[in-house]
Amino acid sequence: MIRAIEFYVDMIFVTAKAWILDLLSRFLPDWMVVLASITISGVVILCMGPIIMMYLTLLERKLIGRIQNRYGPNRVGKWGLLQPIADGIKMFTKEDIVPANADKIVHLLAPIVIVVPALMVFLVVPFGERMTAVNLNIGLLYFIAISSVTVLPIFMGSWASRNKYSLLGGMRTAAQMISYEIPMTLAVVPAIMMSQSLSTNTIVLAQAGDYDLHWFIFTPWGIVGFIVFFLCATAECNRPPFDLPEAESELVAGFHTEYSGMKFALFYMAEYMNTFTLCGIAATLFLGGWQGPFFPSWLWFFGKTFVLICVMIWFRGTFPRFRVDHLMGFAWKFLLPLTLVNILLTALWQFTSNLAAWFWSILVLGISLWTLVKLNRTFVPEKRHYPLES
Amino acid sequence: MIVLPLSHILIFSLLLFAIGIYGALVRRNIIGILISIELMLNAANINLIAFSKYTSLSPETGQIFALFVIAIAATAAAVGLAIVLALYRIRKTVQANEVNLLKW
Amino acid sequence: MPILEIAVKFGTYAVMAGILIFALGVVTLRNLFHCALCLAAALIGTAVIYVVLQAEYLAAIQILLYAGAVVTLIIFAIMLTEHLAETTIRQNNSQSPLAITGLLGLVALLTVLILRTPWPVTQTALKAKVSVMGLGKALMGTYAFPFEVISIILIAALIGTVVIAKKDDPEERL
Amino acid sequence: MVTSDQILLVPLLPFLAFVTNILAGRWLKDRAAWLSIAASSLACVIALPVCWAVFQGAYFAHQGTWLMLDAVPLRFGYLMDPLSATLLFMVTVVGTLIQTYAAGYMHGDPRYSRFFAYVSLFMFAMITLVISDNYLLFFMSWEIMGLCSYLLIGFYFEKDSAANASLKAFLTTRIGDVGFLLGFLTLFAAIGTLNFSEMNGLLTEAHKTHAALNTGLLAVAALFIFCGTIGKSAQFPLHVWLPDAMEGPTPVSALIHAATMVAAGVFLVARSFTLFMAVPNILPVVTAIGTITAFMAAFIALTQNDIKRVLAYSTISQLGYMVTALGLSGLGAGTFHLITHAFFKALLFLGAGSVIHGAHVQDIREMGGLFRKMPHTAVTFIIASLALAGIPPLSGFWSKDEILLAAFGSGNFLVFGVLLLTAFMTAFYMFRLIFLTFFGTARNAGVHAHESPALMTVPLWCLAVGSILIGIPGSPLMHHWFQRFMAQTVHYPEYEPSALVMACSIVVAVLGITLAGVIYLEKKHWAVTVAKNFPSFYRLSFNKFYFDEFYSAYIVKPFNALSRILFGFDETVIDGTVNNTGRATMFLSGVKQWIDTYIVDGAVNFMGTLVYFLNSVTKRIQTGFIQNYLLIVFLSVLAFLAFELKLT
Repeated sequence: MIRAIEFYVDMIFVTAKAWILDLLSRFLPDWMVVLASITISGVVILCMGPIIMMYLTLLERKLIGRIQNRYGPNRVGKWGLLQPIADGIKMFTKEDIVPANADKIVHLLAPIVIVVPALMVFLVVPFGERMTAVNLNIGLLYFIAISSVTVLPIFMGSWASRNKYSLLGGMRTAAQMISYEIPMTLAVVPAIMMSQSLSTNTIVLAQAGDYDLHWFIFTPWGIVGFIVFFLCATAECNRPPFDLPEAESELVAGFHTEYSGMKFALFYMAEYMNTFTLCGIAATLFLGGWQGPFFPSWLWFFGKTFVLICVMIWFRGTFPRFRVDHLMGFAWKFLLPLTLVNILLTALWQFTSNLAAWFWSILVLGISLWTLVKLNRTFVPEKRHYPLES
Repeated sequence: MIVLPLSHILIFSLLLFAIGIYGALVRRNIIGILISIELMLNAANINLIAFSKYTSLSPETGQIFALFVIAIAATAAAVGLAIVLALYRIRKTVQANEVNLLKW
Repeated sequence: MPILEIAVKFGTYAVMAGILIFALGVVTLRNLFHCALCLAAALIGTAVIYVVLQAEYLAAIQILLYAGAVVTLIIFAIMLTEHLAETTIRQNNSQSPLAITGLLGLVALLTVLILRTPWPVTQTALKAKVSVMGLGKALMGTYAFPFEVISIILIAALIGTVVIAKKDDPEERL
Repeated sequence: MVTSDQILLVPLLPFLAFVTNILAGRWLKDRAAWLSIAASSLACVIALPVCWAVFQGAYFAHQGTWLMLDAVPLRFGYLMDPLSATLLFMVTVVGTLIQTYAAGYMHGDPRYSRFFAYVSLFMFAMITLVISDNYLLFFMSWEIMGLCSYLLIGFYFEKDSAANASLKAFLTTRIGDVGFLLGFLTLFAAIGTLNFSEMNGLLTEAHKTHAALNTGLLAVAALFIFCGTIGKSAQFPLHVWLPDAMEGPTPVSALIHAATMVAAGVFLVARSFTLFMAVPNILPVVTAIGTITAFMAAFIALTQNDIKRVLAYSTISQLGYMVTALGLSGLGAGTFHLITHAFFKALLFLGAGSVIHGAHVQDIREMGGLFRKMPHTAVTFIIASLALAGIPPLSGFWSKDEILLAAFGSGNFLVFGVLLLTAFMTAFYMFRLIFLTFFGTARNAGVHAHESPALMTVPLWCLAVGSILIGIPGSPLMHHWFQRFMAQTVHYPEYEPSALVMACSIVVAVLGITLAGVIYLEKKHWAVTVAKNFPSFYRLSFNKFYFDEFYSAYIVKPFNALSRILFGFDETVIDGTVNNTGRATMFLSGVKQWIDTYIVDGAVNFMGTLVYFLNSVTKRIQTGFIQNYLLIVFLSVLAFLAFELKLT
């Protein structure tokens, strides 16, 4: 009985959509029905995206406040719930300044181009049991491809605003995004190897099992993969501690210094949507997506991503900012080798028996971590001596 | 689901290829030339995929070839741009017509 | 569903036209940055064409590699070589008339060729579905050797570019 | 004890003397004579025991290969059989004596060492000739002797007559030598070997088994070989050089033109006696030539006034005797006469030499009454003349008797008659000579003549003793030992000695001597009357049968004419063509030079400029703009495509 209720609640959205489609199919031609289903899921995503983004900003400001031992915004609406709407209105009313000899078209295009991939990624995220928008069989690859395109608008933004700070910020962001994209992609490979397929849905199904002990995170390579993926995710969406490019103290606002008003809001929205999708994907890959004992699948998915987002916000509150060369060194000299070792581990895991696998993988993991840390310590360039100090 | 006749795609890639050649022949900036070369390679890729889709017996070959072409194009672009950077650092120019020492 | 097919057909034609326009943009625009962006747009357009030709995997690869990596590389190069506020100078040089005539000749020649030759379009090929699994197997099986060679070439290019583009400050010389 | 290489020393010693004299002549000066005398005497000392051994019946033959005519070995070596032993004995003894005499005679001569060098070279040649065992070595030594005779005759080369005489001697002997060369080559063709012993073996065996020998070829060979003898031993046609050879110093005449060299011709015939026996119809020719020479020479000698010329003609006549003896197949007689004649003829010449040395004049009409002034010379001279004339106890008689016996025995009485007449003439002119020089009144020359020193008279006496004793071995006293000794190698017919022949020869000799004495001692005017009423004979005899004139008129003059014609031809035709070709090439080179400069160089330069022009045209393609190249590539590809697709 409970199972039936569960199933019913679980499928609530799917059934809703199916009901609407039946309704429409009565008096619309079939191809129109197909179009209708596409538009329905499209509209749902397009609304859900900004709403999530708005409430993420609120959540972040609330949590940061709490970390810094103060309340977050609570003036606007009950517990500050209406704060995002207030920000939105503010963004709309702000005057949209365009620098004098800036490149008008590119300046205008940059925010638009950055939002589109952010939204396109939702296509692949598996919200619930049968609630992924399009069940592409190359889902994960699609996700990686789209996230790699995000570098382009940043370039456009920094170049079009024609000022040195934004250019420098743009270059740094681009460098950081590229160098963290590789470890992220490689971190994903173990999950793909184990689940034998690229589509997110099958990956989540591969993690199903009794008492949810088959999540990938509970395997040695899973933990390492998850940590690396999570770190790269935070770097990917320029959230602290990897948010050097638009760090206020040094580069004013990085590549979107010249933006104000709605364009700045778009940049902001793209960033937060990225965080949401990345956390969602992290959850699907390693935390078993919508797998959960009791609650409906979509609830489990949103809960897990919500937890990961809180961790990210927690990062913001605690960690100091990375220096540029440490940032790059960390990606190339620590994360990349680690992911390679991780892939080796999963292969090892695949072909050895359970207990021996645990032992071997821990051993290899320990050794590689130890060597990598040792190596990195030697390569770190020594402190620079400025002549005045002598 | 395939609706397009093969010849249309071939003509499209031919046009794209012609535009690429035009760019390579005409652009004054070396990076412009490199970009147009990328365009030409892309046109070739389209052809590969189209043929593998429409005619070839083992469908994968075309795609794998395209994959390799993309890889090679990437390496070519990388090395080309490295050379352009080196050239820029030495000669402070990337205009093709200013780089003309290698003549009689 | 004929309507959908018609829609897709028109969609692809529209995308093709868009790509051609962007390509023209790449070739003729004065501002090099705009050209790079048009290139990116053109590449993404071709990715869409790949999707239409049921080569999704390749479309993703195209976007990932081409639009993501190569265009970024080009933009990096542009940033490093272009002066920020430089007035853009006329882009094409003296060869354009000759080049255009040659091109028109080429296009005419090849279009006639394309239209005249009976391409061996086989229904089986049209039906065949290319799955990522199949691609993976082919890549690892029959094309294993090229796969290895490509990796070597990539590494060589990697090292090559680093060596060429590295600023050779004296005291650090090997 | 005799060893084989001892014999090799015999020719080697004179050769060493020759070499030292030639090389160190200027330094040696007088001592050169003693060196060559020592060499020849030492050779004589070595040779005598060998000869003695051969006399006892020993026989030495040794051969060494000299060179390989493509796998056919050419062997040289020496052969010591009775014939060569006797000759060796005669040559060494007479040679040594004459050299000792020459030391005295040539005293004070500026080219003293060179004379002795030539003499010892001659000795070396003669000895090798004598002991050689094949025709080739024989011919080589024969040639060296010809050379020595030329050098020695022309010793006083300042005198034109000496130079001409030496040249004449050399040329005439050369003609004979050519004949001899052709002879032994045809012989080689006929029987395939040049070796004497092999030849003897072959011919005698063929003779015995009457095998078919191509006698025609052998006859030709024999005839040619006899030409060599005619040339060398001054026989009938080629005798003209010997009288003129008297220009040389007297010891030379004695050694070469009396004893040894002229005897070589006869020795040659003796050596190839088996060949002549194998071809009997050649022998009459030989005898004819011999008798003619003998008679003619004697006849000329009658009227000669120069002492050396008389002796020269007597030598020719005696050689004629030897040749006739061999012609009558009397090997023993011929060689025996050769040995005896060598001794007393050498003595005669040396005597004449000391007369000239003393009286410093050669014409016998100016001499006279020298007997008292030069007793030794006179006595030895008289002994030699007696021997020559053929008075019994002396050697001359025995050897001449043998020849006459051979003639008488073999039955051709004409030859016997002529020989007897010649013997008479010989006796006559010899004693005419004696009486004119030694007896009678001293015409102007005799005034301050003086006896030669001991160095010259001692050899005279040795030779005198020799000429007396040498006759004995061949005489009945020793039972014709010499003839039997000779018969060991080659068999030839023997004739029992007949008293008649001996009687005739004695009568003839005595008649001659008395006639000479009568004419030249008491009745001087007889000579003049005889000359007057036999004018043609006298002129003939005095002018030497006009041979010289005949030769110069009919041989030398046409020869010169012919050479002048040839010279003319050579001048015009050959030189002409040479000059013309020269001029032609000059012209051609001019043309070539023109071609070379304008056409060849022109072409090359043209090519150079052409390339430069093309270069300047194609140079423009390389503009340095990379896009130009790309355009070129593209257009060419397009062109190829268009051409390839042929979509017209």
